[in-house]
Amino acid sequence: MERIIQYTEALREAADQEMERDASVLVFGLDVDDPKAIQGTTRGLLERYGAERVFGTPLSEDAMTGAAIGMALAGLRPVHVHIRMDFLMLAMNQLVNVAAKSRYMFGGAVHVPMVVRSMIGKSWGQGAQHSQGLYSFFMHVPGLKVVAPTTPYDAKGCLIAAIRDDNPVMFVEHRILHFQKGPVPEAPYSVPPGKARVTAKGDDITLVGISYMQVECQRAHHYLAGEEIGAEVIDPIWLSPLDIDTIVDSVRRTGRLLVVDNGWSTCGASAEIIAQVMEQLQGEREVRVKRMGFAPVTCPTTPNLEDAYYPNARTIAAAAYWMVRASGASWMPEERKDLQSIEFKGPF
Amino acid sequence: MERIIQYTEALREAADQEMERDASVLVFGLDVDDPKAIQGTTRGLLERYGAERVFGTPLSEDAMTGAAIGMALAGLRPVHVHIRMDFLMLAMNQLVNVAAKSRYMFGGAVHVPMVVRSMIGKSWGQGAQHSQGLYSFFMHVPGLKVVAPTTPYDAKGCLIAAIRDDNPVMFVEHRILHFQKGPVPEAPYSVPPGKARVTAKGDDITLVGISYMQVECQRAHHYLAGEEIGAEVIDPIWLSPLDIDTIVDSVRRTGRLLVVDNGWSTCGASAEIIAQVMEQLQGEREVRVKRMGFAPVTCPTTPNLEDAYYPNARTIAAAAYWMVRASGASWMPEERKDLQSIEFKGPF
Amino acid sequence: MAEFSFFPSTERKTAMYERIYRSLYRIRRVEERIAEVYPTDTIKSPVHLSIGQEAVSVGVCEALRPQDVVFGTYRSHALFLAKGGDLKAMIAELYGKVTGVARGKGGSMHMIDLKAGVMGTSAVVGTTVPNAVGYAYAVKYRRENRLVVSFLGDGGVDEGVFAESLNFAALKKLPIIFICENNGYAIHTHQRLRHPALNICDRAAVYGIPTERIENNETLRIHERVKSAVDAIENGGQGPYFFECMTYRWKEHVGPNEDYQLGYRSREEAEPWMRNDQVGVLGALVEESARKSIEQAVDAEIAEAFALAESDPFPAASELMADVYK
Amino acid sequence: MAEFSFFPSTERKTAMYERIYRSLYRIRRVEERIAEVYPTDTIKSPVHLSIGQEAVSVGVCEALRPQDVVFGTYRSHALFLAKGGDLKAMIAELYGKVTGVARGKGGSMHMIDLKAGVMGTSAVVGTTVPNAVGYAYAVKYRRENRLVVSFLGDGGVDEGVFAESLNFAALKKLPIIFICENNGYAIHTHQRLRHPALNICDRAAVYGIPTERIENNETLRIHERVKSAVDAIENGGQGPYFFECMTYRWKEHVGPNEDYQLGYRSREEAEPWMRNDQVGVLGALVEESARKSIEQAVDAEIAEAFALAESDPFPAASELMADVYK
Ligand SMILES: Cc1ncc(C[n+]2csc(CCOP(=O)(O)OP(=O)(O)O)c2C)c(N)n1
Ligand SMILES: Cc1ncc(C[n+]2csc(CCOP(=O)(O)OP(=O)(O)O)c2C)c(N)n1
Ligand SMILES: [Mg+2]
Ligand SMILES: [Mg+2]
Repeated sequence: MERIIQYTEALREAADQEMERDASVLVFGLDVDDPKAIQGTTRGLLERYGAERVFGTPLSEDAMTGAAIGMALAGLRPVHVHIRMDFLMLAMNQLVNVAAKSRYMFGGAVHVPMVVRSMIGKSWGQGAQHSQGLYSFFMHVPGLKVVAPTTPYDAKGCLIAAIRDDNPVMFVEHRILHFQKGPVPEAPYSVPPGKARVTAKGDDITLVGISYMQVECQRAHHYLAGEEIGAEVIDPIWLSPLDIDTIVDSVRRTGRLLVVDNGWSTCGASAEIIAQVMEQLQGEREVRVKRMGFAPVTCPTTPNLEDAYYPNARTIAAAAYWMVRASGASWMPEERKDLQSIEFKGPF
Repeated sequence: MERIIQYTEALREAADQEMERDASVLVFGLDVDDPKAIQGTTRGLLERYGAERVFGTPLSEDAMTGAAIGMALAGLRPVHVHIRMDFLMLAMNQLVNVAAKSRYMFGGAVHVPMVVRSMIGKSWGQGAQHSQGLYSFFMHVPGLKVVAPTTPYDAKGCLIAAIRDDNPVMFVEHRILHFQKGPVPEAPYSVPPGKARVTAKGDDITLVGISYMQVECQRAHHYLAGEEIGAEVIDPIWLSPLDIDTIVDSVRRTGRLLVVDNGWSTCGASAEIIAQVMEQLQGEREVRVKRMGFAPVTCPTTPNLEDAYYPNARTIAAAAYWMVRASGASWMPEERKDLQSIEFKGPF
Repeated sequence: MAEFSFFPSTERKTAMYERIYRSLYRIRRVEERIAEVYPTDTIKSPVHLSIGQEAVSVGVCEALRPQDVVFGTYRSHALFLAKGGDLKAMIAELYGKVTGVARGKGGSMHMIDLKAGVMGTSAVVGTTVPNAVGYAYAVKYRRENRLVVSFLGDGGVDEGVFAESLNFAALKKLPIIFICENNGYAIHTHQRLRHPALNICDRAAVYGIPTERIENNETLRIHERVKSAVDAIENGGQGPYFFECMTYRWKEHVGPNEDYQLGYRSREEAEPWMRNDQVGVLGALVEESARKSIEQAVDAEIAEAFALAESDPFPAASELMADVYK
Repeated sequence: MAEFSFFPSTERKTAMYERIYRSLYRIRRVEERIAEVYPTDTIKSPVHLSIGQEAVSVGVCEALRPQDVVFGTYRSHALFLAKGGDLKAMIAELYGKVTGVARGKGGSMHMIDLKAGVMGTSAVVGTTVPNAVGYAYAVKYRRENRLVVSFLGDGGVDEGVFAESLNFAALKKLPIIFICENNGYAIHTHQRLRHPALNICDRAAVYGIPTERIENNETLRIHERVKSAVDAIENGGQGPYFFECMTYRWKEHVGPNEDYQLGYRSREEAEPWMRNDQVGVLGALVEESARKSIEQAVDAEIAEAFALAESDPFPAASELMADVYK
């Protein structure tokens, strides 16, 4: 019988199992040891592994990232946690100029096995500075790996893979995915880079949904099925290195690619995926492409603008419909309550 | 008769004229007031406008960027200078989370007229941390503008436009372009966002060259002309907002697009340009696309690897040739000394 | 004791107590009302309440002049109101209405009111400190007769930008006063788990900045000490100044509830602060009938602000794309 | 005076002076040789010479044990050699050869030699300070009998990460010694134009860190004081310690030349430091014939290292793509 657990618990279990297995794994960051334990993802670790291995830190993102690198250089495997991805902007120097580069610029003499967990906020007015999905920055820089698991299964497997990886891994979570429930094996397992996941089959259009937008794409798949449009849905899971082949193979069949990102489009992951697919399929077949992502503005707090700021299943379905039918006719499905797959209740 | 001056002098003159015109313009940053005066680009400003308007700072990129924003909120027009773009990684929090967002997140109550000048290094082993062209980060974030002028003419006009702009402008310079010479009118003028420049005409392929790669693309144009291939060369000048129409119009004619960037390709400016062109021309005409940029590694210091790390006129010409001839035959021009357009002598 | 307490006329003192009481009471009542409304989910914005800490904002702002400006943190309802920010626009902002201070686009963490000199608050800790410093640079450059106050929490002290900002402010002798509201905690983590020594003032003093720690959350003492700094700068002296104001947050870090059950702190720790509740303390200094009429007026004003906010319109869809650039 | 200077036998003292002299002379000669070669443009790497500042690296490293590790800045030729880094691999790195410490991919600013405990240097100011702190955390966590030394310049002190790093190191009582090489300048900007007070030690002391400023660039004094800190940690004491070592850079900030003509500093300022040249001072403590043989051996070693570096191969083209990931 499959065990169903929540995304947060999957993360907790992954950390727990890796810490159990390997004394060089440490977890730290603001509030990892506090009563809320980062939505429960670090719950119990302090009690089990002690304050040297699990500790809260001062509000010093820059130095603590540098310290994580130093620990990694000494052979530890630090996991550094941030409750908002926006705060990584304080750590960019260490991430971009040191973590990403140390191995290469020292000619392979060292490596930096560290994991940086950070969360993307959404809903209840998180607003300008608590909602950004800035992972394309990390995709841009050689030497970093980037992963954004969307299911509890992948959350556990990717965190284990990230901890075991000998390189710096940016581990991207989405605050709403934390409420996601799903089957998760109890024994440790790893979901390493290399393989994107086809999460729904279809022949008419390929939807690539990144991070939380994967959920919205799966909902869109159902809306489209109602119109007899077969949408193949792909979850890249690892964004760097990116398994472009799975996407290319799908688009080779469907001829249509809609990338729905949980970030801005300009110079974003969606631009990259489209550019790579075009580079590979040009001359072979005609392809229609489209990007959806955050509106090209700062995230507003008021609910009606916030709704318009994000793609959602219905707007995704509408865009896909338009690409497939190419009729110029616009269509937008009615909201279906049965497609509300993640239950969560704010404010948070 | 045209006046020919160097890029650095064009920048100096622009700052000088704007400071003369408007007492709210300030120039500061590490070493702006030292004997080298940022390659001469701030020479004489201290003597002319005094230490309150032209000052060196402590090594505190984060706070000084925050201070620039504060000055801008108070109605000044600060120009903050960094001798390497890599150092902006220390200022990302203020740039991304504050400068870019203040206007929107305060509902239009304020605006942030500031200019951040930063330089991309190249040659003589600048290496991992002194060579990055990270402007795609700034293109990604709504609320920032980005400009990377390649000629002395545009350097002056864009700096004046940037200073007069009411928004934060990331002003990207390239250390080798500093040696570029060209015609520059003495009177103040502005090269505002909105119009890319076609720098060479051709019907077979469109080359978009960003920052220093614009120079290499122009050289490539000559190499290709020798093979009777007409390469249209476009300099976007402003990367955000980007004048995509000029590029699209050209590709509509040539059917081939090679974007040569002075940065990494993944989630870079080249991915963005290709994605936009595809979005616009799909269904209208077939287009062949290709990106060139930094090799997807950290910048090495040793000369032979450094050479291979960067695109250059010959490798650009070879790639364009391959796209146009589509014969599968490879060709690489012999080095031509007469195409060496910028004279400079390191080490620096 | 600073000069004003030696010479104030009884009338001036009475008026001041009434003003301060009104401000304290008003902030308290506004936030209590927010806490009441919050469970209805009509305020979709993370609220960081200042209940218990009002003394700092009120004491400081009473010492400021209208031309002075303040920069704050995401926990700035008290600062916003104490400095004279528009109550209606503030509540409308919490409700996400177009009549809000940020047209509904900023929420509780991004309060601003230029007319009142509230220059903006930020959700990223420490971020407004250098902004305030830069503003003060502009003030000094223009020889303006005003000053800047930068509010930050004890958590903000941990960030490197704090050190950088103080160094630069001291180097340039800027007209700025730093107010560290030390409520002991950053979220659930006590200062002693973040700092090797509890000596925030020393961290400022190394830059040559005059510093003072003010104990016990006492509105009048805060007012008096900050006033003396404001006067010193007004009279041609130089900044910066630094004050560490010891205070205490009664509610949870974010949200409307108490959180003593979480275990990171005890109600016993809170009790002395609650006994010294400044709303009560200042209320006792105001004559009964004056107090009543202040309270009535404030209650009515608040009721009206909430009612208006509820009925005000949301921004039009077209506002989504507005104000990215000027 | 620390204990060793009370009781050393004459032989131990002689051996130590010879070791220290050898190290100082060797570093000086290596950098002079670099300066000579530089105009030929065969070293395509920005070189930040330590000429004049060797005392700090040599004094500190003489106090360290082989298991101790150091982190440095782009100005780390002296540190690299003093800690026992491989001279041939260092010179090969400057020439961009595959035999270099970073296989020719790092250059002068990215020196590393894990065997010698040189953990890496960085071209971005302040950047290795928290790396060193994190390394020290690992050392403490593993109960290892070793310690970490973090070298930084007076410019590094300006960066916020300095404050953050010291705070954390002190909070966790880490086995780390910070060495601030204060040569008075960040590029061409004197400390007094960047700091309101010339009190770097006070900035460290606010975290409860024992601090000491060592004047006059004296190798033996630096050695003695750092040795006492190393001994204290070795004997079960706790870190961190902080030393500000006053020193002076004789050459330009980057490159092989002098720069007194630029006007940001005067040769008069430099002269006392030059008169107190530690190569001469220590040389005088070594018996003439011993000194000669040290010099000969070192000169030969350097000549060989440069000759090898010149003839060593460049990395193969395939190295471009190697070592991005492990
Ligand atoms: C740079 C940054 N890191 C972490 C956070 C998450 N966070 C929000 S509030 C807070 C605590 C701040 O404490 P303090 O400055 O004392 O302010 P208080 O909440 O006590 O008023 C933290 C860690 C943040 N907003 N910004
Ligand atoms: C973060 C950062 N800002 C600016 C620079 C440019 N820069 C290179 S060296 C230097 C001066 C550093 O001075 P100091 O720390 O005293 O070291 P020194 O050169 O005197 O050894 C500066 C500003 C840099 N490399 N990194
Ligand atoms: Mg606090
Ligand atoms: Mg120095």
